[in-house]
Amino acid sequence: MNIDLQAREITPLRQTYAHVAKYIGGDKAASRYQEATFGAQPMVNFHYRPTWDPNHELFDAGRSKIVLSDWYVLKDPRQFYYATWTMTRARQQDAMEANFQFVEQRGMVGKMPDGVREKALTVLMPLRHAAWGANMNNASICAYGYGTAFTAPAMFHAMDNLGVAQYLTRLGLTLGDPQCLEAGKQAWLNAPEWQGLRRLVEDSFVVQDPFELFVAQNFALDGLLYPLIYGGFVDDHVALQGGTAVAMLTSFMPEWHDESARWVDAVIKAAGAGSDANRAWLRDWTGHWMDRAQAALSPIARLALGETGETVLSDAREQLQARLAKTGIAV
Amino acid sequence: MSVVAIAPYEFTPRDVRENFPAPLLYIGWEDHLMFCAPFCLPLPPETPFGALSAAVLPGIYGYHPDFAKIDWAQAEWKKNGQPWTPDPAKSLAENGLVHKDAIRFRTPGLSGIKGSFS
Amino acid sequence: MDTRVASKKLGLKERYAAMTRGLGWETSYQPMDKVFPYDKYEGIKIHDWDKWQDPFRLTMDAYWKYQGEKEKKLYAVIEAFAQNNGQLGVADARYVNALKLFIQGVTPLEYYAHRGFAHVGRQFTGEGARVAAQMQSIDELRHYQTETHAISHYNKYFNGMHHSNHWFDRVWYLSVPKSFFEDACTGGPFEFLTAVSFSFEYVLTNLLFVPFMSGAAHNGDMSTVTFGFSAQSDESRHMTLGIECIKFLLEQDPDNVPIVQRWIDKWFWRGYRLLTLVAMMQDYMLPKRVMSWKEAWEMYAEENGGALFKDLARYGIREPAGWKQACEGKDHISHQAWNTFYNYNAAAPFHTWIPSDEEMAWLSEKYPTTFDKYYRPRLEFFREQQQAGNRFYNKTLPMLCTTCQIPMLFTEEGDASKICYRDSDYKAYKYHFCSDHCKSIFDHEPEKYVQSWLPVHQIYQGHCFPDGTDPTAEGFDPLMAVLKYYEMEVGRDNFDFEGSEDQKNFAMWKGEAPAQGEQK
Amino acid sequence: MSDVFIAFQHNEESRPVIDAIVADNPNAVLTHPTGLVKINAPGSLTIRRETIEGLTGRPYDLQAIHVNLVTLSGHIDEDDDQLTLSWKH
Repeated sequence: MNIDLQAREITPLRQTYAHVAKYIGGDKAASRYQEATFGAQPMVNFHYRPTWDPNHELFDAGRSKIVLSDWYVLKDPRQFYYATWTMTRARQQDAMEANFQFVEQRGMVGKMPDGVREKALTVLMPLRHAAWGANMNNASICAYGYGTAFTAPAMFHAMDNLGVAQYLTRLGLTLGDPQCLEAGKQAWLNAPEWQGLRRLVEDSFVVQDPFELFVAQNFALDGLLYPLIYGGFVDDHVALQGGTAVAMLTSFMPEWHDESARWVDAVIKAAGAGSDANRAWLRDWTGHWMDRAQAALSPIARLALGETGETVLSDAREQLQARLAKTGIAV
Repeated sequence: MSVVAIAPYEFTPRDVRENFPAPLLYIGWEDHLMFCAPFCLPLPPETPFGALSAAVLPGIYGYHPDFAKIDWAQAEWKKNGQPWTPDPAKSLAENGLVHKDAIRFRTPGLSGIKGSFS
Repeated sequence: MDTRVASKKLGLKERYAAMTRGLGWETSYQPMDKVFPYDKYEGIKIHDWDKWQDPFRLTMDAYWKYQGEKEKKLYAVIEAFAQNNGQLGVADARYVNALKLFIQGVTPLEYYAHRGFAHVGRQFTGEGARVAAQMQSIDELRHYQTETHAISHYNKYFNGMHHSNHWFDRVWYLSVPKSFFEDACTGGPFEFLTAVSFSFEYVLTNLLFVPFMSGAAHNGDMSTVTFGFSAQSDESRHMTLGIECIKFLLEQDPDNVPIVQRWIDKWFWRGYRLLTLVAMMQDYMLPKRVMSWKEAWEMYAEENGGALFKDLARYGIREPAGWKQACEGKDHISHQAWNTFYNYNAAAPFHTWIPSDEEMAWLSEKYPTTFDKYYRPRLEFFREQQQAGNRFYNKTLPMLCTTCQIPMLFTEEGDASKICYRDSDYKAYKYHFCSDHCKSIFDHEPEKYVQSWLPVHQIYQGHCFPDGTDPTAEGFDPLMAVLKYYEMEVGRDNFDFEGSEDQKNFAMWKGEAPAQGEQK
Repeated sequence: MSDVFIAFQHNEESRPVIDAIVADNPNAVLTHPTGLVKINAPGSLTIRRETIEGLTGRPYDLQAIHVNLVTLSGHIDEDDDQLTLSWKH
């Protein structure tokens, strides 16, 4: 049969690109993730120094204190490349869309006790800005980090952060009116409870080391904020008081956090495995930024959950310590 | 004019003389664009200018049927765009050539494959 | 279906504003100048970021939805193409060389754009501009990845693609696209946007993608057509960002006008020079021709660019300084570039060839005033020599333009018999250029271009040999050492198409080869 | 006055959009470069949601044109109901 003939004659000369083969142990069939990621970033023979940063090359591993002989060890366990990322998010968006429709068609907002609705807006609306800060920081990590394995998922993460900020915005417009967005912004700018968090976020904006920024934003701050807000506050508190709608309209967030935490932990683990010095930096950074994040979130925990807030936050800290322990970074 | 940068922006040029085993000389043959561009060659400064036509150029331009027909006494030279009369007996340096000078020559009467400047 | 049921109270513009610029705030615990340190030093004056007009107001939910749809379609085609050995459907194995050029020289630029837009997507003080830039960053990553995936199948069966990224950082002609994009990425954020979004995406990108993709369609390459058009659908958003950003800069302050004009002059010319590679691809590398470079230039640059610059005249912007020279060059550059690669094909990982009689007739028809006069005779001479077993391989390194890094192959405006030489003196050294415009780009920013990693000079400095090479050793062959540094497979990736492994394999797969295939 | 233009992939999904453009813009000129449908119009060109919906009998989100859009020229003005390309000279 014709097919036999073709199968015999049309033999591939090679399986994948050499710049991919180099990272997967030779010329063998490579996954889409591997081809999309490995060896993508230009590495040598840069022409001009950036006019915005003449002390570094355009792509320069020296922007971080983390030292790795191979930056492609920082793999994403989710194996996201653009197509899998965007199709995964499109599916989640379908579910969110269905939730928004369900909430609106059943008039679920109207059935919510006013106090619960207001409390939800009070706590969640200022967090639009925290998510926006996370977006800026992950854009930074992508821009100034080294190696596509590390930088590409950071850009996905930045867009996810923007998605979160926009879902919160939609939630605000569903639960309230455009003024509630402004009220949330005013609280973010002026209300005493939010100032610790805002200060932390603004301080993170000027962190120069992309890896430290990764630890501060994605591990320490979001590692506490998401369990506290979407676990402790929305699921265990608001939802139980008649605010199921709020849980539905934020269902993306805890799901996304659990998913992306696997990436965050894997990156920290792989970087730590590189050297004692890396582990020392990671120990310093995680310790410092977890302490700061916990302190900054403490008044927000109280605002959201009253007396039990502090306990929920401590639990979140304990869980985060446990995540850290698994990465091999002993504190 | 000067580059606009956020901080001092001054680097040693990547192509300073010391980085090369010999100064670079660019050489072009006018009206023979079958050779797509002028050449770049590191040539010791003590090389006699006459050695170009005798020893260097045959290796790089000899493929062209016009090359064998060149009357070097008739060749018209330019250095960095200006008409120029080199002394074949003197060295490149004595002829005033320094790192990254560009010279070209025209060979009157020879205008490439079928007169197409190729 | 409708992703906007939730908020009927707000129109698209207001809703989008709440979803983007409404998210930002004036920082006070850290000074704004420290949070956004990079968008002032270029001298661009922005008084009111709120005047930024968002191009195509896509929020993330809609973005995911539409992009997810596009990806699903695209990967279905890529998969089917691989399963059905779609590579056998291309018109002729010569066509594949266009793809080699694409994966070597264009795909890495998508990557640079991805990182560059991440940078400006972090750095602009205005939130609207930031979101637009970030979305483009992620789109560009998409393009890098989909192109890599689509061409991966070709890489399995043809030479000249397997080391594309390694080559991009090293091989002589690839320093042209590499230096182009690094120039943009190392400029300030506003220059980057003017360079990439406006000058390249808006003014020139149609010349890259549309002919390439129509060419792919004509030559039976459905995989490339699909990724090309799919990428191009993002491109329309990017082009819109380009024009919105220019209008914004020009409307913000009259002092911005001369700065922007200089950037337009610079980046139009840089982009035009880069497109020389596309011109050559279009006129010489497509076995089935679509339109000539000249026709594409007239349709997409002259007509469209003409309208654009007429429109921008109200701000005091004129057409780019090199516009006339670029229009004059349409009759020449593809032929001059092909000759260059024919010359240096020993050191280039794709194949060249002499066009057939039929193809030369097409070139004569498309270039009636120049092809027969200047370019046909050398091609016919080369063909005679090749048939006599004396194929020309130029083994002496060429002089490069310091700015665009292309060998000095371009001729004087109005005189195709004379190479155009220009030079400048800067701090004790001379620098050479292919044109007035490359010279003027250097003269404005000499501190930048003295850093150029010029491949020819780097080879002579001994930086392009494998580690441990001793250039003083007996019998040292510099060309072979350079090809080793490139990690090219000599005899497979390079040299003439005639006699190449690609040619033999393709004929064998198509069942057109003599019986050697059976011995495998 | 210069032309604006917009081009779509030549496929089934683009068809109602193109038909709507032709219906709403009497000066529009269609060409078919390989794989594409390109529409030129002097000065300006408008795409209306309502016209598309009239042709398909289904609700249409104008942002869905992104899926098949290939290129365009001119300034864009867009809201929920229409998208206009124009030159200002």
